[in-house]
Amino acid sequence: MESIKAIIEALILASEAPLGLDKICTVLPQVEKSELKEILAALVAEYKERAGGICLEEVAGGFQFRTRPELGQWVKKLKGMKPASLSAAAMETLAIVAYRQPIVKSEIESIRGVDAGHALKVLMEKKLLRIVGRKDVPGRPIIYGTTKKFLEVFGLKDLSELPTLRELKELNEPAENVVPVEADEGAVTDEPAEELPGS
Amino acid sequence: MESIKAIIEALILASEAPLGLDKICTVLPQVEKSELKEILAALVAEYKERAGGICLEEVAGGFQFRTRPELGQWVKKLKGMKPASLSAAAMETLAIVAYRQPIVKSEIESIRGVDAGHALKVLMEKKLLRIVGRKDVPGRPIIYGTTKKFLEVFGLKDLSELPTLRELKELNEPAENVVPVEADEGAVTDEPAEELPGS
Amino acid sequence: MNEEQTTDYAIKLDIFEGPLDLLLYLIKKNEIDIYNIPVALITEQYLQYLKMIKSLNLDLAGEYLVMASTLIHIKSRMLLPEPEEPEEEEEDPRAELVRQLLEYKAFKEAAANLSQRPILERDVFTRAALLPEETEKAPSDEEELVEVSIFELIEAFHRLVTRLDKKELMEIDLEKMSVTDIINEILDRLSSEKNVTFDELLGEIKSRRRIVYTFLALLELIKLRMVKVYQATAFGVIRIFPAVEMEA
Repeated sequence: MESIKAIIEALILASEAPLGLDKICTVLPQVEKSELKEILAALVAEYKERAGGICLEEVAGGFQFRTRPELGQWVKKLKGMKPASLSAAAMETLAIVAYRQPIVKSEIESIRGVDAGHALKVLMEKKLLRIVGRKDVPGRPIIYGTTKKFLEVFGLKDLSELPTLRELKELNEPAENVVPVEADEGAVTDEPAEELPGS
Repeated sequence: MESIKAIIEALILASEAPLGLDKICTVLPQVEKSELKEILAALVAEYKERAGGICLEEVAGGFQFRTRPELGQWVKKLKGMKPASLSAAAMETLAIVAYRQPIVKSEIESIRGVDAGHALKVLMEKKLLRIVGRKDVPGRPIIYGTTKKFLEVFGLKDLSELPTLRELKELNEPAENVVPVEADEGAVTDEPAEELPGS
Repeated sequence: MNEEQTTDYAIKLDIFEGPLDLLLYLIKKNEIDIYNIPVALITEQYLQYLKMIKSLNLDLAGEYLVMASTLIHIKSRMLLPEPEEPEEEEEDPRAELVRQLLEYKAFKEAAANLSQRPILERDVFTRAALLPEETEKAPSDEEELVEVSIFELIEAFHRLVTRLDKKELMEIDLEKMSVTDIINEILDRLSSEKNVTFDELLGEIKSRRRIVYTFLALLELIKLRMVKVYQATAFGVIRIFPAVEMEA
């Protein structure tokens, strides 16, 4: 048991991408999958408890050693780099694709209200988005989805880990909030509404 | 002391080359060199004692996390399964064949301007390209085309799903929507101009 | 509009992500309830903003103007007198806009949440150094996997064609892709069957497009001297043979 733990640790360190359970299984076919799972959980807990500079995290369907988020500034100082951040347009586009995938460009644009071409290009170049196919409608537009790298970059185990869109839930609970306003009230006046309708 | 140890650990993990003491000093100028030395020695000892899959070693004038040498065979087994990526030359060659097939080597070379022999060999080995015949001209050069595996790797149903250059261009140039818009409401999406690239 | 307002808007200029973003800003600034937007007020402020952009000679994306006309349209609808007897429940003219605003707002917040996560290469880092075993050549299995995306493929092609001149560029058009597809189909058929007829190639789908493309594909193959085409009698069946034997 103890040495299997060591092997798994070495495999995770040596792997360039997050190392999936299936891959560990292929390397160690003699060990039960359930046992491997237990060992992995124990390892994650061990690194967490140790609270050193390294943590073992489950991202994008695999395990990976990462530096502790709180120490990011020091690493940046070492690497002497400017954080490569995404523009607001790219972030919004990414969020829409993440929650609404599979999705075509025109759908993204109708949500954001502006052209999404450039943002899509940037996100594809950064390998955060990928083409997943074509929609079977006239023009056969390209369908976009997120990549494994997206999960890696944002430290997500899988897409189900994305927080739910609270606002949208409210929106889907229909009618009562949105619709029934007297047609003339508030229409002509320039005053901001004073009271919030019963929400 | 404890948190400095964590910082050093994170720096070592994230460093591209073995991390030298001098570099650590530049990141942590407020800490005495002698203290850093002590912490490093303590870290090395800690990993050694733990006897896990990872060791902290001093190599080439710096510190680096490595897999424990005894576990090398397992790591090799894992690396044997690593999905290979394609070189830029292979990628370009593959792209030419994908879009221009059926095509012979000399045509590929006239587009790329360099010898394509090696790239073709690699792509054939990876079963992304196949020989579809020979051209009935002097020398009877081999004609190349893509394979079923090519479609699988790129997640395409068939070759007509390959994105067109026009679609790429659309992503490159955010639609030029400066000013003149008729008062038709709501329509936010731009219809892509129906034109060939380069015209 | 007074001086202060102008500056206020000017500062905001490039931080708006589009008309919806601008509207959200105006709604927040005026402390307006999003479910009960005073359209006249918002429209006026919105148009002031557009006017200011124009006065600064900045390019104004068309979407802003589309939204302006939408706002004006909503405003005019809200001015219409209420029908005496509302036959059916009439929808608030603002409903669609509110829906759009709420949806956009939700995603804007989702985007902000995403940016707050520990992001790789910004807040967290993975092992960056090459390990000794990585410099050795990995033993290759017979069935090697490949991990590349279709976007990389077309990017590579794009790089190449931008190096070519315009004349060559013109050859690579939309049609070419589909013809290529059919060329491959024909070659596949010919490698399993000794010969095929033009009709067999067309198969079930006999659209105009299909016929033209199949024809173009054949011409291409003939040009490449990869197939030979025979016709026994005038108006007879066109039969296609491989010009040379196929290899795997």
